[in-house]
This record gives sequence, C-alpha cells and structure tokens, in this order.
Amino acid sequence: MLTYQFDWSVVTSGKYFEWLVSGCKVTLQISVVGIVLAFIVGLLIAVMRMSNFRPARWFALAYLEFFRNTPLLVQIFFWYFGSYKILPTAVNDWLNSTNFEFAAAVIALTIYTSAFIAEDIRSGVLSIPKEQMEAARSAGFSFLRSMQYIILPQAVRITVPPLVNQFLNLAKNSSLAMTIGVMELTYQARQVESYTFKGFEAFTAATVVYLVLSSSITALVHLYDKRVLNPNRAV
Amino acid sequence: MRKLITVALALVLVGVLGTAALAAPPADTLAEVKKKGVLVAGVKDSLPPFGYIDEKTRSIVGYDIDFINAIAKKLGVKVELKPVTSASRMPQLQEGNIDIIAATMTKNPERAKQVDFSHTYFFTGQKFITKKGTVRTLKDLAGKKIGTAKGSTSEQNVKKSIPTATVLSFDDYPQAFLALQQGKVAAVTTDEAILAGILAKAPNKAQFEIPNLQISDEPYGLGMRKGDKNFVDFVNKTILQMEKSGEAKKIFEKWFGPNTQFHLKRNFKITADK
Amino acid sequence: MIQFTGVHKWFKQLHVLNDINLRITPGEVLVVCGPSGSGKSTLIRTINQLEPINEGKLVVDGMDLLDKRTDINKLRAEIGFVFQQFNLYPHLSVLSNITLAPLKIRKTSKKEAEEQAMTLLARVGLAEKRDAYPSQLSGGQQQRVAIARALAMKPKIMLFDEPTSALDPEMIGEVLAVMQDLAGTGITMVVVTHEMGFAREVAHRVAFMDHGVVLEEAKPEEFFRNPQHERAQQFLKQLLSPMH
Amino acid sequence: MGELFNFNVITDNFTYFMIGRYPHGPLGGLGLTIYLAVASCILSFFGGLVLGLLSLVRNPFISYPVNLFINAVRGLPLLMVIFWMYFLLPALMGRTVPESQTVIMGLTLFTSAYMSQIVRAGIEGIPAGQTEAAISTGLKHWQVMLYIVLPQGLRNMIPSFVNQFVSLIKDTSLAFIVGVSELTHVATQINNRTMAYPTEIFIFIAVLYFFLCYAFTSLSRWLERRLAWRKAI
Repeated sequence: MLTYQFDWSVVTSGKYFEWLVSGCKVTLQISVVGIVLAFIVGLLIAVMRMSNFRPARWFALAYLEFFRNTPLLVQIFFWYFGSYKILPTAVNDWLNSTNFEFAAAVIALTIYTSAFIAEDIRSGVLSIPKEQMEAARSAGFSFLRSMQYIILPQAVRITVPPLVNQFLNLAKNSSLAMTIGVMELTYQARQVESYTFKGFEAFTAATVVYLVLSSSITALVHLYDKRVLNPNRAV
Repeated sequence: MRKLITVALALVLVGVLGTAALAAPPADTLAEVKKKGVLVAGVKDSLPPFGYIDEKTRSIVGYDIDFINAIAKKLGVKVELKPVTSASRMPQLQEGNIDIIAATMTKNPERAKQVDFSHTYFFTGQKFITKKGTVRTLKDLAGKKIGTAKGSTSEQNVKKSIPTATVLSFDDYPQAFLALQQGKVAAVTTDEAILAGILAKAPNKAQFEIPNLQISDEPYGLGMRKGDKNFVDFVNKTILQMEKSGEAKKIFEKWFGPNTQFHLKRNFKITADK
Repeated sequence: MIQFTGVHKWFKQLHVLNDINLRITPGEVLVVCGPSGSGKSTLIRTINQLEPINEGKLVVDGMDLLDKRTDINKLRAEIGFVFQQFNLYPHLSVLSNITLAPLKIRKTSKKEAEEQAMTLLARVGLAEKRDAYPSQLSGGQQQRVAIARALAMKPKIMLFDEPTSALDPEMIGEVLAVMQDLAGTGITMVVVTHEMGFAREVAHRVAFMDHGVVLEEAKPEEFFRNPQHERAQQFLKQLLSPMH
Repeated sequence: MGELFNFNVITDNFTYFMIGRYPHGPLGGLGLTIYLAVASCILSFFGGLVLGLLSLVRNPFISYPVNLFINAVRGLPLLMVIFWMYFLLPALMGRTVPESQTVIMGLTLFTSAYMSQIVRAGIEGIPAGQTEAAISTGLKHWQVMLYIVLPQGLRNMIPSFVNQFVSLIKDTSLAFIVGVSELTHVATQINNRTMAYPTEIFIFIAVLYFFLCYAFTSLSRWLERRLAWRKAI
C-alpha cells in the first residue's frame, strides 16, 4: 500500500543539496584537522612508549590501553558533556564561546585515533632491525636523536599505509560527531531525511561521498605500495 | 581505474536495492493489533512527564503512555512500549515497527502528508528556556546557539523565527538542556509543556526561566499510518470518550496538575478536528 | 607408464623445460639429478600436474594430461608424491595424516583405513608414533610418515622431490632405507635427489638434467663410471669431491 | 558548586545500568551490550568466512562482486551501514524488523567485511606446500579447503577474531543512535533524567567498557603468544 516515490532532485539541487555540501565540508575539515593532530599526538605517545624513562612508558601504555578499549561515542560524550566539571569555569566559558561542538569532536577523534597511530608507529619502529638503534647509540646519538635521525625516518616510510588507513577510519568515525550536534555529512543526511522524508535519496548521496573518499584514499595507498614500498614487484 | 569501476558498480548496487519495493506494513492495523493481541507504541523514554523511565520500577511512564494504555484497554490488548526519538518515530511507524506514535508529536501539514493524526490530545506552544534574565525578546537570541532535538518541529520553527541563530540539534531535549546548563547554548527551544517538564526535574532550576516568548502553536496528535482509516477512527472515538468521561482530564491532572511540579492549567479540550 | 614427448614449459621468459623426451616403464626406478635450477623439480611436478605443461605431450598411466576429459584428481590419487619439506598436516595426528585421503577419496571404512595405516607405519618403523603430532617428530620421522601417507593411496607411481635435502645428515639414512625397501616391491619410482649412493645402488636408470634439458640418460654404473656429457662430469666431480 | 563529584547517581541506578528494564521490560544496559556483541560476533564469523572464501574463488564473476561489496562496506562509516539496514531490512525481508535486530544485522554486515579480510589473510598464510601435499593425494579443491587449510587457518585467526570482538563491543554503542537501550543509551537516559552528573556517568560507562574490552584484548594477546609458541616447536 505504501509505494515509495523516488525524488532524486531533493539531493541534487536546492537547499538540501547545499546542506549536504556543507556536511561534506565539515566532514573533511574534521578529518584533516583530526589526522594532523592525531599524528602528532600519536608520534609523541609512541616515542614515550619506547623510551627508557619508566613513568613516560607507563603513561603511554595507560593512554593506549584506555583509549583504544573505550567506545569513541562515549569518549565524544565525555569530552563534550563530561569535561565541564573537570575544567575551570573560565576555560569552560571560553570553550563555549567557540565552536566547542567541533572542538570536542576533534579532541575525541584525535585522542582515539592517536592511540591506534601510536601502535602503528611502534610496530613500524619494531620492524627496523635493532642493530640500527645500537649503531646510532654507539655513534654517540642520544635516544631521542637516534629516533629522530635514524629510526623514525625509516619507520615512517613503512608506516604510511597504516597511517593513511587511520586517516580513513577517522573520516568515517567523524560521523559520530553528529550526536553532539556537529553538522557533518551524516548529520545533514539525516536532517534532509527528517525534513523531506526522502531518506533513501539522502543516504545514497552520503554513501556515495563516503565511498568516493574511501576508495580514492585506498587507491593512493595502493599506488604508494607499488611505487615506494615495492617498486620492483609490479611488472 | 579499478577503484572508479568499484565506485560505479557500488552505485549500481545501491540503485538496484533502492528500486526494490519497500515493505508493506499491515493495511488494517486495528484488525492486526487485535489479532496479535498487543499494541506497539513508539514513545519517548526520557522526556518527563510525557514519557520517561521511572527510577524505581525501571519502566516507562507518563502522559503519553497513559493514553496508550487507555486505548489498549479499550481494544483489550496488551501494550508494548518502544522508545523512539523525534527523528526515528516516523520511519519506525512507516516501516511497521510500531503501530502508533505517542511521542509529543506536533501536527503539521507536512507531516500530515506522511501520517494520519488523531484529534489533538495535548495542546501547547513553542517557547524557550534560558538562563534567568538573559533573554527578553527574540532579538536577544539573534546570532546565538540554540539547542533543540533532531527532526522536531521545534527545530524547523526556530530556524524560521530566528534565522541568524545557530541551531544545534541533539538526540533529545534533556541533552540540549544539559548543554544550556553548561553554557554551550544560550537557549533550548521546544514546546512549553516539555520545557516545563525539563525545568521541573532540573537540579538547579532556580537559575532558569521560560520567558513569555511563544513562536508557534503546538497541537499534539497520535500518529498512525496514512490511510489506516479503521484504526484512526477507533483512536479518535476512544480519546473523545475519554474526554467525555473525564478520564483525559484526570490524566492531565495526574501529570501536570497542581500536585505536580508543573502546575499547568488545562487550556484545551479534546474535540473532533474539522 | 610415463611418457614425455617434446614437453616444454616456461615461467614467464624462463624456459624451464626444454623439449623433454623421457619414457619410464612400469616397475622402473629412475633417479633424476643435476645442479639446482636445472628444472628437475619442475619435471617431476609436471607428472602429477602440480605444474601444468605448456607444450608437448605427457601421458601418465595411459591418461593424456592435456586431454580435458582426464580427471586430474583421479590420476593424482594413483600417484604418490613426497616433498622436500614433508608437508605433513600439522593439525592432524600421524594416523589421521595417513588415513585422511583413503577415507575421503577411496571411501575406505575407518577400521580398514586405520589397519592399513598401521601396517604402513610399521613398515617405515614408526608404529608407536600413531598418535603423535608432526611437530613432535624429527625431520627424518616426518619424512617417513609422509612416505607412508603417499603409500596409503596404494599408488602405482611414487614421485620423490629431493626427499632428503631438508634433513640433517644423520637422518638421511633412515629415509633412504625406507625408499630402498620400497624400490624392492616393484613400484614405479621417479626420484629427484643428490644422493648418488642411493642412485648407484637402487636406480635402474639415471637422468642428468641441466638448464631444462635432459642431457644424459644411462644405467647408473655407466653414468658414474663414464659420464658422457662434460657438464655431468663437472657435476659428479663437485658432488663427489671430499671438500663437499 | 558543592562537592565535585557525586557517584550516587551510579549506585542509585546500578541495576538499570546493568540490565535496563529487565525483567519488567526488555533487557537493556550492559546486558544488552553483551548480547548485541555476542550475537553479531557469531553471525559475522560465518559472514566473514563466507565472504572471505568467496573473495578467493578463482571465478572472477564471483570474486569480483564479492570484493567490491567488501570494499564498499569497509569504506562506509558503521553509522551509515546501520542507517541503511534501517531502511533496507524491512524492504528485503518483507516484514518489520525490531531495532535490536536491525543493529545486529548492521554490525554483522560491517564486521563480516572486516572478518573476511582476516579469513583471507589466514588462508593465504597457510604454506602452499600444504595444498600441494593434499591435492597430490587426490583431494578435491573444496576438500583441501575443508580438511587442511581452514582448520589450520582458523586457528591462526583466533587472536584477530578476538580483536574484532573487542571492536564489536565498542561498536555496539552506536545502537544508541537508533534507540536501542544498550549501555550508552541507558547512560544518556539517566543523564537526561538527572541532568547534573554527566562526568560521573560517562566516566563510569567508559570504565565499564574499558574493563570488558581490555579483558578480551588481553585474551587475544595471550592467545597470540600461545599460538606462536606452539608453532615454534
């Protein structure tokens, strides 16, 4: 009795199209800002995790285990609603005068993703023969300098594909930011649905965007794999 | 290149699935409900006093639920309550997951194209809740962040009446109110009765107020599937009878009356829509 | 029994088998030798189609391997294959390793398959290891189980692909002893090996390969006493020199 | 301001956090979280197995669409997959589907795509010699898969499967968005009702999730070490 009438014009032009476009922009913004921060934090945590300084190692371990084993959604809620009581009033006031929804989403995504990135970097480093570190240390470099000049440059090269995958995960995970009112792509698709009742069209549009994003990123990884990591393999 | 093909084929796949006819929920809900012996209602579960979880019994209670109970009793069937949000209630109904919506749903023409409404069983207007003394007129909210719930008429109304405001939509009103408490939004907007319910439960209610700024009338109706005439007639007959017998008034007094924290006056009667 | 006629095989540009013409008669024991990379492993693997051939004709037990109607699985069941790396199934016990194929392909009853397996295990001297897992056995023991596993299908032909080259020296003897015992039963055997002592004593014929070509075929006593081809002479000299 | 934290909100609602409205109503809270995770895990094990095997089939008319499907699902946010299930399941099944089942199907589809990659890697990690040895005794291709490759491969996959289960536990929190009253949803309900203890509530459930997930993460690591040790001998 209910036959669904398709109306693709809803998502290809006009107001709702603009909503979706602005959603794409927000998704991209979160993703790019998030990945840059997550990489920096992840690198820091990875170095701490491998250092000889015990408190740093323990902190990094606790950080990794806790944030990797807790749902991202709960972390988002925590940073948005739960951080209020912990922070001083002045900080809260300042945060609230800014686009805190966006900031909370980025913080949560950064921390969550950085924990995974740190582990990726660590396994990259572990795959570098330990003689490299020994050689660097016996040449007189400190631990941090050895990392900086000898180990990390090698490790980062093989860590690029997993890092790009984390970027993709972050972009996909940013959809959870809709729960605290960040108007990213999934949020907008859902808005279009509740305004027009054309959920099918709205979700198809968002799906296409996500697929284009993820398949182009995956393609880049393949290219990197071929050109940089295994230049001789592909004949 | 292969990725491009991948995407293209994925689109085709989506298209194919998309053209599959959507499932048909029961055409005659009244008969269906009687047959299975249970009325499945979509209700709010964290919106006192319309529908919320009672801390002691851990079950859903409220104004909306009492109406559903009365209808089910008349039908001689059991009740199953399903929590819905403002955004999920209409798809849920159309997909047949629930038989009726009793979830503070405002009747408006756009929605009436998708569902059939009962006569108005609750009447209120959309207002704001703000920190005391911060808002006198609508202008005070220009350019501010205003919280509300996804997929609600409140969201659409406030966008119309204060176009410069940023509307933040949460999954539910209390969450929006929490954002207000924490200073993340300047106001929360929705129907007065809901605002009153939230405010009454708020731990620091003295800091907040509901300024006398009404931006729309909000008549609530029970939502049923489009064209489900038997069921709509039955529900309308039942709630009119409830009005006549005084049961409807009693339910109102139970949840909003002088013995509650709300002290609302019943400024409406359930009557047949024209 | 096995007839190669003008067989060629390429891996990309590499010509691994170049115009092979070889005839192996029933009951014959043929040893194939040659330097590494000469194509001898590929040759033996074409016999049960682990490696398909590109050109020529290969008939095994009356079945043409290039004929689409030939049931390769059926043919493989008639040919036992023993690998350099043993390839026992690590998740199955010794007994199950041996009985799997008879149970699943020959549909032998469980009792019969196990009795037969025990006979074979006794023959390779490992009856007490029936319930052990491959990881608990030495290399030599594993290879003897692998031979028993191949024999469980009552094959007409046994193929050995360097069966002793992954073994420690002290274990080579036990495997060769089993193979020698087997050769005495009159089964057709093709053996790729560097064990020249085995070739001298057991083989009926020796084929020498290099660069994908069979350079020489002879009775072992002739081959070892007086190799015709210059590269065969070099090969034997290196292999038999005390430095090796 | 008063005292900084007040964890009474946790103790007062503890039963509700654990089992929701049960037994007066459906199971909720942590109980439902575990139910969703376990049900989806079992289903996606088989889903992943089927997808993984199909993706390795040599016939491109089978493997190509399957790989396409796997990649498409992996390219989407889980939230999108759940929304799609919401729309498509009733259409495909021809009947209404309760939300908890919708979520289970969404999680299953999503996780199956990831599990298929584990299955694939597990199968490809079995040395070619095993397959060669098996086909040399005359076993057919599917028999080799069933008796030789899968039993070994699946054992190696166990740690990855457990890791995937941990992801599933975390992913069940998304059920909140379609109104399934698992732990996160229950937490927001209580948060909405009390409106004063978001920090306490979210820290509490974060810790709850953490212990649950960490237990399984540790199990996975232990299994990995044990399997590595068994392989070494």
